[in-house]
Amino acid sequence: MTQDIIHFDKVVKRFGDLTVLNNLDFSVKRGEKVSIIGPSGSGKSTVLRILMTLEGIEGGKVTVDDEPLWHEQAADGTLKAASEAHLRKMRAKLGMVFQHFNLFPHMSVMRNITEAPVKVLGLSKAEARQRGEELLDLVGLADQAQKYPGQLSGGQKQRVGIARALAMRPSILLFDEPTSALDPELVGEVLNVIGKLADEHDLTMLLVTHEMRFAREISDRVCFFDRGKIREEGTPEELFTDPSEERTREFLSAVLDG
Amino acid sequence: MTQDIIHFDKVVKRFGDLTVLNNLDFSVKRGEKVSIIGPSGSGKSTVLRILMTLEGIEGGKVTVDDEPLWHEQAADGTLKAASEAHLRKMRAKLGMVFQHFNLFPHMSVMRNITEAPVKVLGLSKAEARQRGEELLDLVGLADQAQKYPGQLSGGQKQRVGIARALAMRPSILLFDEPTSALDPELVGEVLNVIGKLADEHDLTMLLVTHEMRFAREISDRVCFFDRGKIREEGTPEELFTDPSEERTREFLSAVLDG
Amino acid sequence: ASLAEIQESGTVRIAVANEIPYGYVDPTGEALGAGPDVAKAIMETLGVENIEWVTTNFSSLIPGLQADRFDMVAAEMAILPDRCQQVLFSEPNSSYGEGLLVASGNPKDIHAYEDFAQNPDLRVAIMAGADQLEMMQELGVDEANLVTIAANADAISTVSTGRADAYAATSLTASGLASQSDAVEVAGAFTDPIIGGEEVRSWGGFTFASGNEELRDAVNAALADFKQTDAWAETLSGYGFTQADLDGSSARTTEELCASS
Amino acid sequence: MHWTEYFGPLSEGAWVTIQLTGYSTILGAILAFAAGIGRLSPNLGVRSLAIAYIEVFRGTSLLVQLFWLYFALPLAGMAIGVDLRLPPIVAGVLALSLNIGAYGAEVVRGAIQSVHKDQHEAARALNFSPRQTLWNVTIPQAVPEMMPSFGNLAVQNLKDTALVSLISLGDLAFRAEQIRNFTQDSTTIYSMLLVTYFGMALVLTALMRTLEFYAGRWRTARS
Amino acid sequence: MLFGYEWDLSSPLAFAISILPILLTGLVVTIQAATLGFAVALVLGLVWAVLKAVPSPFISWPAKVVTEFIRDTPLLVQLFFLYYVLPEYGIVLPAFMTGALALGIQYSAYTAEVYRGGLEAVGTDQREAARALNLSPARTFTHIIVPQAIPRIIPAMGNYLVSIMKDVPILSVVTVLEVLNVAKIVGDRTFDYLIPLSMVGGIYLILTLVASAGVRLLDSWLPKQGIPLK
Ligand SMILES: Nc1ncnc2c1ncn2[C@@H]1O[C@H](COP(=O)(O)OP(=O)(O)OP(=O)(O)O)[C@@H](O)[C@H]1O
Ligand SMILES: Nc1ncnc2c1ncn2[C@@H]1O[C@H](COP(=O)(O)OP(=O)(O)OP(=O)(O)O)[C@@H](O)[C@H]1O
Ligand SMILES: [Mg+2]
Ligand SMILES: [Mg+2]
Repeated sequence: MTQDIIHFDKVVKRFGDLTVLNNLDFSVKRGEKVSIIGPSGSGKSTVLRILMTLEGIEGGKVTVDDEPLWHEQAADGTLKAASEAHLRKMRAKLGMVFQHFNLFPHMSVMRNITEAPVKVLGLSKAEARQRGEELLDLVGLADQAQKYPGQLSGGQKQRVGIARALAMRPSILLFDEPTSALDPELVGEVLNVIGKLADEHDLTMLLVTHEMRFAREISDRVCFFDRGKIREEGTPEELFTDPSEERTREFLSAVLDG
Repeated sequence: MTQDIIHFDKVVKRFGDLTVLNNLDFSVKRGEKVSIIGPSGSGKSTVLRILMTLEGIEGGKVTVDDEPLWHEQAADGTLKAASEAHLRKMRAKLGMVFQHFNLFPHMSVMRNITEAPVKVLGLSKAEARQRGEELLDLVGLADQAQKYPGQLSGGQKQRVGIARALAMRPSILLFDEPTSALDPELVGEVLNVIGKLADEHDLTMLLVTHEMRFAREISDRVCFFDRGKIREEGTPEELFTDPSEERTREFLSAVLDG
Repeated sequence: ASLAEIQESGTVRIAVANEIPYGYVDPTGEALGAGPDVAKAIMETLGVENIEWVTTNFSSLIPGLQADRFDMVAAEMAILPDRCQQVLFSEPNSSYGEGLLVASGNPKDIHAYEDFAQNPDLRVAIMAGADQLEMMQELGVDEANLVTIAANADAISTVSTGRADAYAATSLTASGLASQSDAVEVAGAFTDPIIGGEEVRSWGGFTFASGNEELRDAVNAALADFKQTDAWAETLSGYGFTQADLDGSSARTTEELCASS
Repeated sequence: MHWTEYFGPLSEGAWVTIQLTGYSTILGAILAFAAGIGRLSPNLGVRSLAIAYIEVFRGTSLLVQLFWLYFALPLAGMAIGVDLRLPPIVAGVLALSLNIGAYGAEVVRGAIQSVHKDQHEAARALNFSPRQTLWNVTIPQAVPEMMPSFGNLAVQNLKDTALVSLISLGDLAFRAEQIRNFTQDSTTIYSMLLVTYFGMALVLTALMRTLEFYAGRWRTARS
Repeated sequence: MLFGYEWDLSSPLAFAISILPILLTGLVVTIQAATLGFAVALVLGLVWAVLKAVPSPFISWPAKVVTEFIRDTPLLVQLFFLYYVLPEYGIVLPAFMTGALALGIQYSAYTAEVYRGGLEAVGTDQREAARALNLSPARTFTHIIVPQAIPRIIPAMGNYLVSIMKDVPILSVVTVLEVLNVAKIVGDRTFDYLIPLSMVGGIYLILTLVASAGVRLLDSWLPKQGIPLK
């Protein structure tokens, strides 16, 4: 067992003619908190979506927990495309928090959180409900369990989104710009919850964000993506205070001014 | 004939329960260039829209060119609500440039400019076209006459908007935030054209804007609006360098920092 | 149009209901049948060169006349008192008895209209607007067992598929339809219905809009002459009318038929 | 009769169907504009008339309308001493266009209302009269908006023409019935009929698409 | 006399009143045919929608052609086809059944689109969220997609029910005694079409105005986000 819980090995991803990831190498250690920053269209979301198995890959190999994600061992030892059963097994290791929350609007907050644990993990309703209550408490929404998503503010919705992902007990949690669809005054409450998670849990966290100050605070490592490649990476101090690449400097000066 | 071309006398404007203008007194001299500044919702657009007869008033009196705008003299000498014919006559004195340009998307640039002179003023097509060419030249778009608005950039659209308003030969030109829907790099070209107009023509100009530097450059007078009243007015120097009201100071410091 | 207008323009509009052999139009547009053939001869006598044939549903014939969509109907429509109140009839051109079209082999063993009154399980088809409806009602047939079809041509399908057990029509219609398909036949050993103590026989004539007496009188005069000729007898027997039918056609006058009952 | 012999009478019927579709679609479009614009009129009388027309013709069955015009209207005319005996072709075209016009009116109204209020304000600032605004600004922008729905309505109208065969108008469906009358060859005749209508609908759809393209050229003009 | 009811020709009003019960018997048939046809359209439309959504073009393409064909050909001709052609292949349905089937087939082409639109309106983000939570495809469909699609589908379906009702008179050509056919027969017998046909128009107007109002009411009652489960 290696130290890396996530490993991208020369991964290629195309949309039609557009090559979004071009031989990407990238890895994340167990328990590490990694922020991904970079200009729009550079492939940040794509990396998360490949991990969450929402997008397939065209070349290379992705490993999660030392097992290939998009491939599986055939009987004769060669690798073949992953079956749905394999994907389901792998997916259980990951949870994702979406930019637009993607809550189920027809289910109460509690049902949003308990539906998958009951149906997928096979928890009893009582167990799932108890875990749901703990999680709602964690995200500060203990009193909103019976509301519907339509009755919540954006920040509350996103906190439910985080609780829903945690309810599946993933070992890796992916965040795709969790605050960029929020009104500025609601951003803080969501970042607080994420910060608490980062401090208190040994979860591996992979976070795409435009909140530079926040990325700096919580990350062990920051990766700067540009055109489907990692241009530069390092500790937040290295990257934010003394970037070595011209491109990184440009990007940082643009977003920190804006 | 008084000096004032525009005169608001205790004008009241309501939207349902909301009183937007509350006994507003306000006047503009012939040939004067006046900028209106103020926080969002303070009634700036409403003043222009009342002048352009896009909104009626609930009380008081508006005079343009010494004639009541929203009223007319009945046979017995009393004032009654203006007829459509009266409004049409009065409207001919005014032109308006809109925030969102409001060009006619189904007409070429030239037709946008010539349609009203032909249909409303009764110019011949050839006359209208010649005037259109002069105006397009003025706004620097002589070579774009045959394009459709959909093919133009925001700054070009707004310059067509200005040419269209001028084609009706108004004596008063109203601008409602003419640059606030534009990408920052396109603002300059529009302000240039407006500046040129201010310098070279004896047009009366009334301009709602958030471009403080520009307001300062071109205006004879700046009015600070707050909650449907003029809080403070004066020459640009007076108002920008030494506002007497606390509220004005606050507003200016907020917008000049932003 | 009035007689004068028709003779002036040289064109008359005559309707048929697409019933073989009374009056029908073949796919080439040629009108044939007992009604049209006699009408052609009459129009020739009246000096009208041009006939515009109109095909319409049987139930639209009277409304069509009233709405002036045509000048005359040559469908051998039965002369009945009710109808006489709506339109004008010429003197009878033909007479015919009743018949029944049944599925091949006559599986339900039907031989008379009275059978439908006695056996409530039998369903009988009639054409919309045709006089068989009145007969069935007189005989006490349950309304629920009547299947009203829009045109004669639908009868074969209706009967052969069992949607109705028989189609009640004139004997000529029934035999005409039977000759078109192997799936149907004319009910054998048929006894004519007896209504009001008399065997039913129908007299068919030409029909005109009320108020157009001139045209009717002119047609009547020409018809009376034509019925004396061999051509008339040949025409009708060519379409399957029997000698009894031919003889019967002069047994009643329209006045009697309109007044009866 | 061999099935190839059906082509003659069927093509005569098809021509009648095409004419019916053409006339009633054009007349229907005119009615749609009149009623759609009328529904938005500030004049209460005009507006009520338009609403009544739209509701009555959308609310009743086309076949009922057709029968009413053909069978009942002459009697109504007689009762008031006016000759309202419409020839079948007129009754047919009228029923079809009144019906499609009522549906089209809602399309016209929707499209007119979808034109942004900004456009009305710009027109007002340029001193266009309400009528000029309607014809020079609103309608030209609304037309491309209506075209897809009009395309559907035109096909609907083509299909509806089959109903006129029931008032003895010699259209495609009527001719087919006539042939079946003779040959009892239902399978062949109805198959040919279905395919012919389908073909005509495809052509009509293509035609409407072309029209849609031309009506909305300015919308596709992008830099 | 029709269906055991006599009519009274003494005055137009008496005539109208006396034939109202007759027309109402026809109206019952109209409503029955519309309901049955609607049921067929709901089921068959779902079949089309599913077939058209199958990834294999060998299945989806024929389904698309067939529904386009159904949609582009007149109900009247389809009705004739079913009524006269099916028996030649040994399938004899009563006229009423044939009529309801024809209505159902014609409208299935439209309801298929309603299903498709309703399902597609539930965005991909909902599917992705379900996938990220490892919910099975079947469960995603039944518990995530369908409950959110239903409120969009129901009002559109309601409008088609109203349309079907207006097409029922076409069934009169194959001897179904719906309200128009009944009025027509009364007209054939009394030679007065004006009153029966005008009454049918009035009955229809009331029926569709009420039904459309019902659909609008239903629409306003439905939750906009989805039907909450339990
Ligand atoms: N489903 C898709 N089909 C086609 N192109 C896609 C698709 N998804 C993403 N892309 C393209 O792939 C590129 C990378 O997309 P990605 O969403 O990963 O960028 P990103 O770095 O997350 O940008 P942003 O900051 O705007 O979210 C973009 O050019 C995008 O347009
Ligand atoms: N049509 C309307 N109906 C109801 N309220 C309106 C309407 N138009 C404007 N208002 C209200 O009137 C007030 C003044 O509006 P106005 O548009 O004049 O403000 P403004 O000073 O131009 O603001 P901004 O800088 O945001 O354009 C606002 O509170 C606005 O919400
Ligand atoms: Mg992204
Ligand atoms: Mg404003």
